[in-house]
Amino acid sequence: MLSYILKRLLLTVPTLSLVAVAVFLLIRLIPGDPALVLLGESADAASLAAMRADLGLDHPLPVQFLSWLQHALHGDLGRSIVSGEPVAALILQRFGLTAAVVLVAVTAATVIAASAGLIAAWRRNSAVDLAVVGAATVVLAIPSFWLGMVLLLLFGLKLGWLPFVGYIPFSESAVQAMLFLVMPVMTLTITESGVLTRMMRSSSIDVLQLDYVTHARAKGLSERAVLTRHVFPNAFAPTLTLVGLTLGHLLGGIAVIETVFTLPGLGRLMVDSVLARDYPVVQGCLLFTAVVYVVVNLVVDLCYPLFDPRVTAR
Amino acid sequence: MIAAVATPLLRFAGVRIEAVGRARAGSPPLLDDLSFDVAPGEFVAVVGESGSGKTLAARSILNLLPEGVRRVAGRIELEGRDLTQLSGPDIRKVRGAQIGMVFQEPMVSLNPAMTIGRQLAEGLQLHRQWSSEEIRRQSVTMLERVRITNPLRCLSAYPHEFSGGMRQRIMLAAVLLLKPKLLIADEPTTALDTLSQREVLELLVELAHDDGAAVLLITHDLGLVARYTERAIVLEKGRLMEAGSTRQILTDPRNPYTQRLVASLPRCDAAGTAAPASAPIVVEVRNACIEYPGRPGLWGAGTPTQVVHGVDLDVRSGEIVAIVGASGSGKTTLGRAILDLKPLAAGSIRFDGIDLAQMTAAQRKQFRRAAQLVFQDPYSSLNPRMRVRDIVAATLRHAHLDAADRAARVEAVLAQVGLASFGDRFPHQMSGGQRQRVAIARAVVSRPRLVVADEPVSALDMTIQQQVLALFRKLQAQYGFACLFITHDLAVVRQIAARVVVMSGGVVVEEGPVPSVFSDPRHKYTRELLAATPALEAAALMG
Amino acid sequence: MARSAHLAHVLGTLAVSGALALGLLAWQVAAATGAVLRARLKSDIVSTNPGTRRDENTDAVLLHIIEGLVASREDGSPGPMLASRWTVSADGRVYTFTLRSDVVFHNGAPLTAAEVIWSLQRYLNPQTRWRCLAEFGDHGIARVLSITAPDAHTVVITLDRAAPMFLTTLVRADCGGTGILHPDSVDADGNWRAPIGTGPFELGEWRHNQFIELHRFAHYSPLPGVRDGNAGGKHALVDHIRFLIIPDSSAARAALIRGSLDILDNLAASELIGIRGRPDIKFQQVPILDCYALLLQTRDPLLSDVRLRTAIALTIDTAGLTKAITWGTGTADNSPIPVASPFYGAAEAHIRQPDVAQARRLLRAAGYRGQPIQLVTSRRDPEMFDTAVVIQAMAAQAGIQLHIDLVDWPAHLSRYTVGNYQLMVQSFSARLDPALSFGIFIGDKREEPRKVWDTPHSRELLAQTMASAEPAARQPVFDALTREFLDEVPAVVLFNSSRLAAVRSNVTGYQNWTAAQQRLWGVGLN
Amino acid sequence: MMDRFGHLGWNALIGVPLVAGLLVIIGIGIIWMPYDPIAIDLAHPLGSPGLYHWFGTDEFGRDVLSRSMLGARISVLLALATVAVAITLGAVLGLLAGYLRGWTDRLLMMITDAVLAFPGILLALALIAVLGSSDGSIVLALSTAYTPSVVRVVRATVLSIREREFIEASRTAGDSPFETISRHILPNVLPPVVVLATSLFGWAMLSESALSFLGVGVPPPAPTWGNMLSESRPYMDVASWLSIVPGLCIAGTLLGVNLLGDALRDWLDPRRQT
Repeated sequence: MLSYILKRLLLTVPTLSLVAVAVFLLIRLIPGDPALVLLGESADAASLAAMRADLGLDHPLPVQFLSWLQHALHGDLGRSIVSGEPVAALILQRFGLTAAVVLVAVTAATVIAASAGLIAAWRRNSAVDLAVVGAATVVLAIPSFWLGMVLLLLFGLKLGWLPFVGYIPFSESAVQAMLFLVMPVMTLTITESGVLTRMMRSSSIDVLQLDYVTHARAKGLSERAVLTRHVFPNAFAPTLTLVGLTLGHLLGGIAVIETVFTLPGLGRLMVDSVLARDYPVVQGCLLFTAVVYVVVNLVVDLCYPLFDPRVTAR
Repeated sequence: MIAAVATPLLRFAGVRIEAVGRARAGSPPLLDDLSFDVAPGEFVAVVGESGSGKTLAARSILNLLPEGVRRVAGRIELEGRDLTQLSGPDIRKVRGAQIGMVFQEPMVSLNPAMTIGRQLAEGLQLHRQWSSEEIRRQSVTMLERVRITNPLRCLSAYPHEFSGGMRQRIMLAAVLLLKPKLLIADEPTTALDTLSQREVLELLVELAHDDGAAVLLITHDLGLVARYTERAIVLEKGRLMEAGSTRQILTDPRNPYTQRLVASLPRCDAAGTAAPASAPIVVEVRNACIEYPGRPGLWGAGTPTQVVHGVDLDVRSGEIVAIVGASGSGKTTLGRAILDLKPLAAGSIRFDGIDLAQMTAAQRKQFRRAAQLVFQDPYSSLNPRMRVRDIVAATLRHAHLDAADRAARVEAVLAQVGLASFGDRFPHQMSGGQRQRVAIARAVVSRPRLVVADEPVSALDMTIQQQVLALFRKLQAQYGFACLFITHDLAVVRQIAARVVVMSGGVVVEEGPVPSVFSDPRHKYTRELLAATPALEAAALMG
Repeated sequence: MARSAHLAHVLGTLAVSGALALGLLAWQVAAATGAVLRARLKSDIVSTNPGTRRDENTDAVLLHIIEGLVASREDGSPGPMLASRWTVSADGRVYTFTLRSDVVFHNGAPLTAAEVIWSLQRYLNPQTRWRCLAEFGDHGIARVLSITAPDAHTVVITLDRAAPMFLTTLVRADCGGTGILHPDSVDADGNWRAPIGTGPFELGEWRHNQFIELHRFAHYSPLPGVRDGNAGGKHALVDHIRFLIIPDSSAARAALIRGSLDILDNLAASELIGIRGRPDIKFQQVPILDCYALLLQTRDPLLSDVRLRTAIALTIDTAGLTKAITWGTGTADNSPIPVASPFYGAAEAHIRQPDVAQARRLLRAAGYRGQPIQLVTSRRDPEMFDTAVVIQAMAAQAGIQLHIDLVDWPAHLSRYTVGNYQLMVQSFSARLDPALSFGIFIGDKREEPRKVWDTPHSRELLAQTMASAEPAARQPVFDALTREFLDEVPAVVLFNSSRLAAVRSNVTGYQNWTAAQQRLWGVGLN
Repeated sequence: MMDRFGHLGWNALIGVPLVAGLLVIIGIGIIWMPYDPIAIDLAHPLGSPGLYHWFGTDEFGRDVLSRSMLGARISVLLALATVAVAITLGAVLGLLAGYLRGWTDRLLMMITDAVLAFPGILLALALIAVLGSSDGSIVLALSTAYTPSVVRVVRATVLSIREREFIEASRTAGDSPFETISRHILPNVLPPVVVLATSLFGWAMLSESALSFLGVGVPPPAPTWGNMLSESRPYMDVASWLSIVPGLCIAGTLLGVNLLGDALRDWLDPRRQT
């Protein structure tokens, strides 16, 4: 098992280094640089040059990259040009929030999808099936940010039940923060449950037609026992991979939902830092997301045998 | 006093099953007015080809019909009690406790995500209030009865760790643990090779006799009916054709369909056409050794595994040579090597005197037309996106024929295989037998000198198998190509080949003309194979 | 372990990790208690180091904490702050400030000449990267020769030449008001720690991208009299101030409506609609000294022809555009001098009337055949983006094909600084003195590519306005510059926006200001 | 209640009219629109839906209905262009990776993993910022973000088909690798790719709207449903129709396209046609 994990991690090194180089070059190709953003429109050439020297932007690109990489390997991702905060701390703090929203939402979506998908497959072509498939298809068609806006309009502005302004961190008051996260989590849960339900339904339909399900019934087991003990574990395996892929991407920042609900999450941080040309933060964030994506996929692969023992760790 | 007629264990009375749903309303019933009895402890076979409704009949007993199919009339009585009127919970009490069922596909008959121990225990926990220790002990003894080595380890193992034969035996154990009065076996061994087929069936019969359980064997293989059952019920397209004792059905079938079914059993005297000694040798295999590259590790290729070593073989034109052996004996790999689709590790293969390894590009192009392959799986060997006419014409693409010639050739060969009007159809619009004819047409249209047929009929029903083999012999007689016929079924060898080569573990263990090898097999393995082929025994029974 | 137990275990860990992540964030101290005045910032402050790494928000917040020797009055003129009075030598080179004796730093230390000298030396030290250092360099208004302290309460600054703009520069907000700091504001080896000033409020907790808290400085001794710009009497009427960072305008507006925000300053015009006319919200509007303009690159082959430039200017209905873009809160202004400036006279008040027919004639004369012209804009604020959309539509009426090139703010800035555009919408922050307003446009393009009006005569006139401090002498020169600006159309100034503020009814004493800067001293909650 | 055909029917029953409606709207939009979608009318901003303006007017007094019709054309064309680029590029790379295996496969997979590790929207954001936001750069940016998923699907399909016996049959018939690919592999790769194209269309349309949200969508004054939706945000509480109309248009189109995709998948998949 350990050799398998090592091999997988070794395989990710080329991918991650490719990401690191690509990010480094891409952000520098974008017109406008951080010195300009800091000094604003009344900056004269001299102070601009001084600021660039101060930020170390005047060294040749390879030198800048190597120094950044060298620091990164020691866990020091440098400091944000805009706010001067250490990038690593900034990312972790913002990632905490995004992770909270994403983990809760994806867990909820998975639970909804697993049960709805299974029942729809069990009662195939019945009213329940039509309702579940219909709902999933409609949810797939609704843009997540529009759903967010509608929820904000309804619960935030019109009814005023939920706060949606000035994110109050947990330290302030857990209740307020929790209330604040309700709508983003609800939006994400609804949008993610669509695709997961369809996947779970189709894999459940395939499993229901296999002999061991009829065999289980032939043993005299109740439908509930057949569904939970025999159908669910085998049908859930492919859905789990999809959950892994979704987690990998969403943890990379749900920028648009964070924009709608003004959540200071990782996605928002990345967008703001690209728009402010805050090079260290952008590089730190994108590398962090790539690592998260890789790790999440590895974790999902490792717990795949839980559901499908045939796939033992090679 | 007339001995009270013992109430039958199982009684079908006028059972009718129909498909549900808008699209197929009004289509003929899947099972119409089926009535028969099974006495306690009796072994009854329900025989029929695919689509005859035999599986539906079996599944309707425990009301396990697939979605979209419903029993619309008739009664099914177990010891006089009508199962069709039972409510959900009541029928569940019958399932497993009084009637057990064994299925066809070993790969999916056990839940891959659950240990064998738990699957065995599940039925017991439901119907017997035994302690887990008691259940464990009973499971171990039953696993020993079905000859599973190291039953303790087996309890905590997963299904994928066992071979097809072992899994069927485990399933048998799971069902028989509950001592059911009736055991329904729905084609339990169709997916197994000849040797494990015999083991499983022998075990099933022995254990059922010990427990006094009746067995309802659902099969399409008359050989099994002959060897293992006392009475047989013949079904065709959902209707009862004939019922009676196995001997009467085999020796004196009254119904025309049954007669056709029995005729499809191989005759002992049938023999393949032997080629005259003077016929030219098309394929000459000398000391052929073939290896599979090992799994590529992170650093360089792994250690290769020997699959075929030191095989000598000659095939003359106009002759059919059969290569027979269990799966993994290397027969398919040898066939591929002869068609230059697999490189040789050592030794040589010469085609019309030219060594395959030294062929020039022109010779290779010519060789490609002169040597053709017919595959086993009719569903996988035809491109689903092409029409039949184009599939057959594909082999002529490189022949220097103009379009009209080519089209005429294709139409002619299609007519020969009995598919004259099928040119425009797609593969998925045809049955298994028809597809295999297309595959054969594709192989012979370029008038090859050699045809390698890799298990061409093993996926087909008996009667269809008969027709395809007859077609093969007719085409060979007409075109005179040399034919290498790879199969695991000695009954087929009996009907098609003149010479037979028996392979086991990548080595030729015995070789010779079919009549002599069949009458006094010299090698132990050949003897086992012959003994394990029921169809031959039935033929003997019929004299 | 049975498989389904295993499965429950996995699903359990997923849910627990979700809850854990929520818990993960609870790690900081509780918030302030007592009366809290909540105001809004559009974006987080950049640093707490006055006059160095800064933007408009940062200056406004820091001016609650630090005070300079002098401070800008309501009309922009320098008034006494830490210095009760000052004298200027006859040749205008030597400034002698007398310090007030009743001033105490936030750490309790009394204000003496030593701290003033330390602060000024630090600003002049290039390491500090003081934004206004260039003003005292070669191209600046003057060089500082010496700063001495004859006694504990007097500071003498000697310049190398007379500089009428010296005090106006000291009070500039973007120079941090040249705020006097206690040496403890930096650590042993000179790295910045926190601002220890003399202002009415002290710095509390700064939670990045969430809020900045200020607490009332108990020992603050305010100047007598009423509030006058950044000078005059500054009284802290609340215990705490919390600047909430809410980038999103509709979220900020909704917060004000629901009462979780007291003051919504720097309101975008488009945000007005939901608030205007609500009983519980008072509304303030004051024109400020900024300006929005359409820049025309005179070096572009097409736009080098003044007829084409004039034609474009003639298609713009300045009044209509201003009303639409600022929802009636901005004031149309075609001259670089803002309407609220004392130098805004008759010449400046001339508004160019749109004349599409004349524009078409000029286009034909200039030989314009519908070639597409790039108009660069960005979404730095809604006004900048909307202005481009309206100009594009108006130009289309005369057959001028404008293609909007929307880029993000840094790219917009970068193309402005190197002059890489045909047309560009740009906004310029408040300049207190008209000379600085004209300075935006006038300059030699070879040296400073961001300048727009590159003619020797305009540079000569600009130098004249900088020569004397007498308004009567400067007015005619400004009028001449305005007339020439309107004729040569190097740019089309469009409007000055207003500082809009919406204040809840229970807030007293909040007063908007032309310098476009939030002042929360003298503001109370009842 | 509904058997196999019924289910297929539902998808087509709702999908086809929705997509047809969309095409009709685009068709009409080419010939006639109630108002000039770009002309501004500063006198009546934020007019609510009424007799003259069925869907009301936006902050510049422009007619929302006309802008939706023009927006339909631009959004759909943009999404189609993205799908076309991503499918062709993805199919070629997928075929190479799936058929050639060995180093090409490993290299291509490494690159696809690298691109997939990027959050899609941010990759697009960065690319557009570099290339400047024009229609071309948006299509290029979005197709770069989506090509990896096409490569993966095509590669997986090729790998499964490669094992099928009719491929070996084609080799024994003497076809060259090129002939094997073009005559046997490509026709079988098409169905899954066609189905993927429909979901890709939906993602592309959603991404364009997301980009407009982050401020880098299609440049003004040309309307797309995406930038209409993001620009309606400040006026959400006072002029809600500005958000509802584009949102419904996007949702309706995606629903139609997804349902059509499902119907196509059922129709193309031989296994389901028994």
